[in-house]
Amino acid sequence: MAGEKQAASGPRAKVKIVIDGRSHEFPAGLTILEACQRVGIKVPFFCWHPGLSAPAVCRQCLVEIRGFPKPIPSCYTPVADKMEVITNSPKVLDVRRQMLEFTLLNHPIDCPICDKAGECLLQKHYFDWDVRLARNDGSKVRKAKVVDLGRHIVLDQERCILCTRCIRVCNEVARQPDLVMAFRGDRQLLTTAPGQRLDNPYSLNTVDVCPVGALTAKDFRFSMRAWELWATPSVCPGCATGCNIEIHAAHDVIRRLIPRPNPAVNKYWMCDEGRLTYKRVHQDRLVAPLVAGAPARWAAALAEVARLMAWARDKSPSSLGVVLSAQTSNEDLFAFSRLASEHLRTDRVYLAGAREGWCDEILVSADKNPNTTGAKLIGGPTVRTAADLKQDLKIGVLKALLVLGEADAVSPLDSLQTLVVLASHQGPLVTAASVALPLAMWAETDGTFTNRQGKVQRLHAAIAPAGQSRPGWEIAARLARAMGAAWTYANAKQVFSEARDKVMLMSGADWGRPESPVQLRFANSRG
Amino acid sequence: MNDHAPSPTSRRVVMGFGDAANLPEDDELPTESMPLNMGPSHPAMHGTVRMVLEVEGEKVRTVDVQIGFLHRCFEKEAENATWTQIFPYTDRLNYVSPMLCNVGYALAVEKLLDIDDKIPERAQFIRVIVGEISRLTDHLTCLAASAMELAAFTVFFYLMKAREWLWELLEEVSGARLTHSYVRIGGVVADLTDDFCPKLRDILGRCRAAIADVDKMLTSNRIFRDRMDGIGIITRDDAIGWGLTGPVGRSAGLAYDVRKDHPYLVYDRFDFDVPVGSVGDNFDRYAVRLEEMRQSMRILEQAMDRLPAGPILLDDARVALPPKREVYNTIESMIAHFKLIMDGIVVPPGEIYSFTEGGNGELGFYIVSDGTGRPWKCRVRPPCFANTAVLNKILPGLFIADIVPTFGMINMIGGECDR
Amino acid sequence: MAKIVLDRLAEQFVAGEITETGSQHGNEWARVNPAHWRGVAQFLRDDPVTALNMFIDLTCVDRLGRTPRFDVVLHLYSVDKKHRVRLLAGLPEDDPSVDSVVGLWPGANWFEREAFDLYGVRFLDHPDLRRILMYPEFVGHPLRKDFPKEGRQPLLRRFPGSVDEEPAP
Amino acid sequence: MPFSVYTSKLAQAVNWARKFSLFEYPFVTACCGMEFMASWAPKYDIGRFGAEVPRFSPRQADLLIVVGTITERLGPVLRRIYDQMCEPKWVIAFGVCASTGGFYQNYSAMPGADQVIPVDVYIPGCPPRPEQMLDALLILQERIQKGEGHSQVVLRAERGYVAPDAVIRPDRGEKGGTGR
Repeated sequence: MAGEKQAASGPRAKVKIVIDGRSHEFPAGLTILEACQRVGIKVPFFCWHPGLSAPAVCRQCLVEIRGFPKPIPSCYTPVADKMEVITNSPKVLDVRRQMLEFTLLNHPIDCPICDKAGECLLQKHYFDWDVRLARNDGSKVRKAKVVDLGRHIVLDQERCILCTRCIRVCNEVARQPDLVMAFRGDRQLLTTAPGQRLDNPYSLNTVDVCPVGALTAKDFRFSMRAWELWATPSVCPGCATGCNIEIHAAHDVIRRLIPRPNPAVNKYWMCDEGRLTYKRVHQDRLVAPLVAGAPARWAAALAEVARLMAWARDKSPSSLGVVLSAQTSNEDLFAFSRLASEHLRTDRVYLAGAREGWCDEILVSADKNPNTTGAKLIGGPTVRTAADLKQDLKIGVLKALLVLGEADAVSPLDSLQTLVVLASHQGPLVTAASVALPLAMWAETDGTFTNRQGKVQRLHAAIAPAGQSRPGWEIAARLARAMGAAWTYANAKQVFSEARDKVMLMSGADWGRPESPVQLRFANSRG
Repeated sequence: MNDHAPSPTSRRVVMGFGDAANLPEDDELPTESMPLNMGPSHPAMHGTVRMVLEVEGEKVRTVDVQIGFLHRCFEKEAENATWTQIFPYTDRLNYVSPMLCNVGYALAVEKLLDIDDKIPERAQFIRVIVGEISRLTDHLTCLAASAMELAAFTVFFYLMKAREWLWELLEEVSGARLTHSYVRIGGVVADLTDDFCPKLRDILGRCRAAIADVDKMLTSNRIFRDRMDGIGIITRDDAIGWGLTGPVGRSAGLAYDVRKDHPYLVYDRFDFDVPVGSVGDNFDRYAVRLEEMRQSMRILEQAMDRLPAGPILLDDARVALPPKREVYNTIESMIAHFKLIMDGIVVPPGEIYSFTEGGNGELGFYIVSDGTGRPWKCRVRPPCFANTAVLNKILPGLFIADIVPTFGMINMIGGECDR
Repeated sequence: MAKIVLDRLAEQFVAGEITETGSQHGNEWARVNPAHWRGVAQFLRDDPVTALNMFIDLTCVDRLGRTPRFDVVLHLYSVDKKHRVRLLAGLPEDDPSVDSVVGLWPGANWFEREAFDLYGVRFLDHPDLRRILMYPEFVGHPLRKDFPKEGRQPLLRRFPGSVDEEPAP
Repeated sequence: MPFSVYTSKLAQAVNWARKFSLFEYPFVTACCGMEFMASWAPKYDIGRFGAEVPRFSPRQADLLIVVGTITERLGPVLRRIYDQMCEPKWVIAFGVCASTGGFYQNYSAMPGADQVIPVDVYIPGCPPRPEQMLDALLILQERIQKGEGHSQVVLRAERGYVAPDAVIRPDRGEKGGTGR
């Protein structure tokens, strides 16, 4: 994308330029805007986006260059040797103000009802660069307010400031030219290309890049004021790509997922499918332990599981199996594989997960499990596949089964005498299980996923576990204690560090610092 | 929990029979010490505080004053609110003199914003006026409550009446009787009413009368003096070592008044005296408060005489809200209003310890800003936290009955002490 | 304000007891090596030039994300010279502890107890370092940045009946 | 049924007597106390409604007025005081803090006194004006006359009718946690 193209172009020569009286050195091909950002000089912009090409249509990033008659857009102009840039001269500031005033001229007074309010670039720039009162109160140009663009998107043409970011997202990220500009002047407006709808699998990225509230997500709009949300860094559980995301939640309800920039994994984007994975966190959850289908106290349920497992183990370890799920975090997997080898003393450890799905060469991968790589590493070479599991169940060598997470590979069940399930959701397995324990989901626990590139990425608990559900590693630890072991895991970090020491290829992994979740209104008024 | 104290009995142990001459010199019978628990809900203690006493007969041997029953997490709440949203919390710190807390906090933030010298003069005068009124109500309440606890109910009624007048005046200005939230960063939220000054003068006259009555009723009242004189003595060195300020510190001979020693707002333009005690006992604390009320009235009258005209709020779009008409009709002001309310005033990174003379002494705000719309830390240095701590030193050796007036004169305010 | 105190500190302590000094918004502050916390405070109190004899405030700041994580903050005032100073000492995240100054100013007692209660900073040889604002049963130090704002720990089952939830192990 | 008629009439008479002879125990913790004082003081003289005599021992009081923020640390104290009062007893929550916690939603403030004791009348306001205190008193008296007070209902459920003599209930101490 844009960033790389420029980086690739030209030799890696260094150029010396002067910005606001200070001289700096930058690699050639860098734009003035990027150069300013590197040295921490603030230059406002609407249309520029680090992941997209720069059309220089908003004129907010104008800077003065010694020797040039007019201010020029810094987002478009590459640095050149001996260039002398002034970003804060009265002239520049005044021109920017005029452009901003021009942008605001026809902007509706929508902040109180606008979904973007609070994370709006227009608000931010006006407040940072120009807090003067309005100079005109003429009537504004009216345009269409609720335009249904596609499956996920609604457009408000009045709010649009014509920055064309969304158009470039469709062209450059989704590679489907769905959106276009129509007409001219103050009648110019954003619309879909004739006969098109904005239905590409990356359409929701247009909402993120939209600097104002023109493009809003049907899923999120009017559900929550943006500044009330609490942001927690996490990883998308949708597929093996492991896009870095931010969970936006309030009062223990997730409202939306947005991509977190990570050039190595997902750049600035994620797919619509991944964005909606959060819905499952709040749908038909298993909220309390079930013993023979009846709700039970944790202690009782764990004692029952321990009894069943011990009985099965002592009867015939070879008929006792443990099913790991590629949907769960490394910590849960490690704790359970340890439980299986040390206390259940079985070598029948299977790895199951969700079915394969569609994929593309942009972000979506066919493997719909977020942690297959991690599960394979932790399970080791001896771990058996879902196919083996089906086979063993069919021929009936398995009498007792401990299942971590849901896996539709676990069937047929008729040969089983004991089935213990750790599940986050209601389902056939739970109904069939002799004991079912509620399992906390990815958004509710600290932990790590290992994505398809082998990157170990950190999950942070964004909301409290539903009902009485607990993280898998914790259940494993309590189970082991109930079976007479002396496990002392107090938090996921301990499990992680032990796993890092024991499991090869995880040694490079890092847990990261503790950080307090931040409410968007105080995230330094970003937007 | 033992929730009522033994009724104060006479100090001399009277033998019902036998020859009084054969009584031991020591006027107490030898007794073994007994643990006694006063509070947290005790009639003679305004505010919830708990004292675990070890008494020998009526004498206090050791005391452990336990506070924290009204810990409302001022700091945690402040760290999660915009700079402006914190004013209501400051109201409820020292809820007997909310205006003083408002002003103290506003000054601290203004110093961080480097606008403390740009505040309109009228706003500064108004802050002094409402502040001093609050000081009046503070001392009135303190004396009224303490007198009531010493069974002087008339005094309570007289002083409450005076406080009513002042509160009704403040209500006209701010809209609230008690929790005003009247001060804003950059000035005050509303101007004084047109007939404010005449009303205040009238009220001050009546307050003077009420205070004079109380003075007559208490100052030369034998019972009152017996329970105040020479009880709970604090020396000047104690005051310095324990960080005692305000009436308590001054009554101990420490002539430290922020308004005089480090004048803020426009206090340096007024002529007033700082009363200082000579003994440092309960009576001095009572007398100092009485005199301070008179001095506050002097300040008020001078302030009213010199009250200048002009704006009451700083004209800075990044601090003060734009006019409502603009907000409703133009996108520019709508945005400005929106950012100020939702993201809060953006205060540059820095640290400040700003201190003013609160009702109970040096009210300090130690604020750490990380450059966002809310404080990283907003510590309040509560004067009566230090003042209450000294009880641990002065109570032992007193009688149980002395705890009541001593505690009353220390004037622990739960909201400020426990925050 | 004249920089009397900072100058005096500079000429008195040359062996790295004072790591950093500055003045902002008319506040003079000095960052003290925690090992010399009590020593520096005592000097400031007793030295006739500084004569910072009055205890004003002691608290703590949790600068989560910075190392050392905690700062103990002491404010002193000179009754005669009418000047002030702010002393800070950085304490590490694991086992933040520093010498108590109760021996110098009896008033510091409750302030140090509060800092211990709300931030978990231990003050060595403090007469009785107990919780002061929170109750003894309370777990954790609520003013730390990673403590949830609504992390309630009720002493009493709610009325009527009670929420029958199991505590997390 | 003559008996029930007799008892109901008697109960009405007793309730009438009760509502005009309330002995209040003010559990004053915070800011609201200032306004509460004002409701005693001249101008808003609460004595006009037969509730001017504060009893500073819960054992002598039948109206508990929770004035101000209740912290988790105070919860057991409050419950103990309520348990010490003789039945029938009534509770007024004075101010939003006592009703819901108000804008103190944090680790220490309890979200309302009704978390630990039953409340009959809630007074909004931060703090409420003295007039509201008087209003609440009238509302409470109405409820007392109708026998709708929480403890009255409980008693009726236990005894079938409200006995004219106060009924001591079995101590609910075991529910009272540490009872500190």
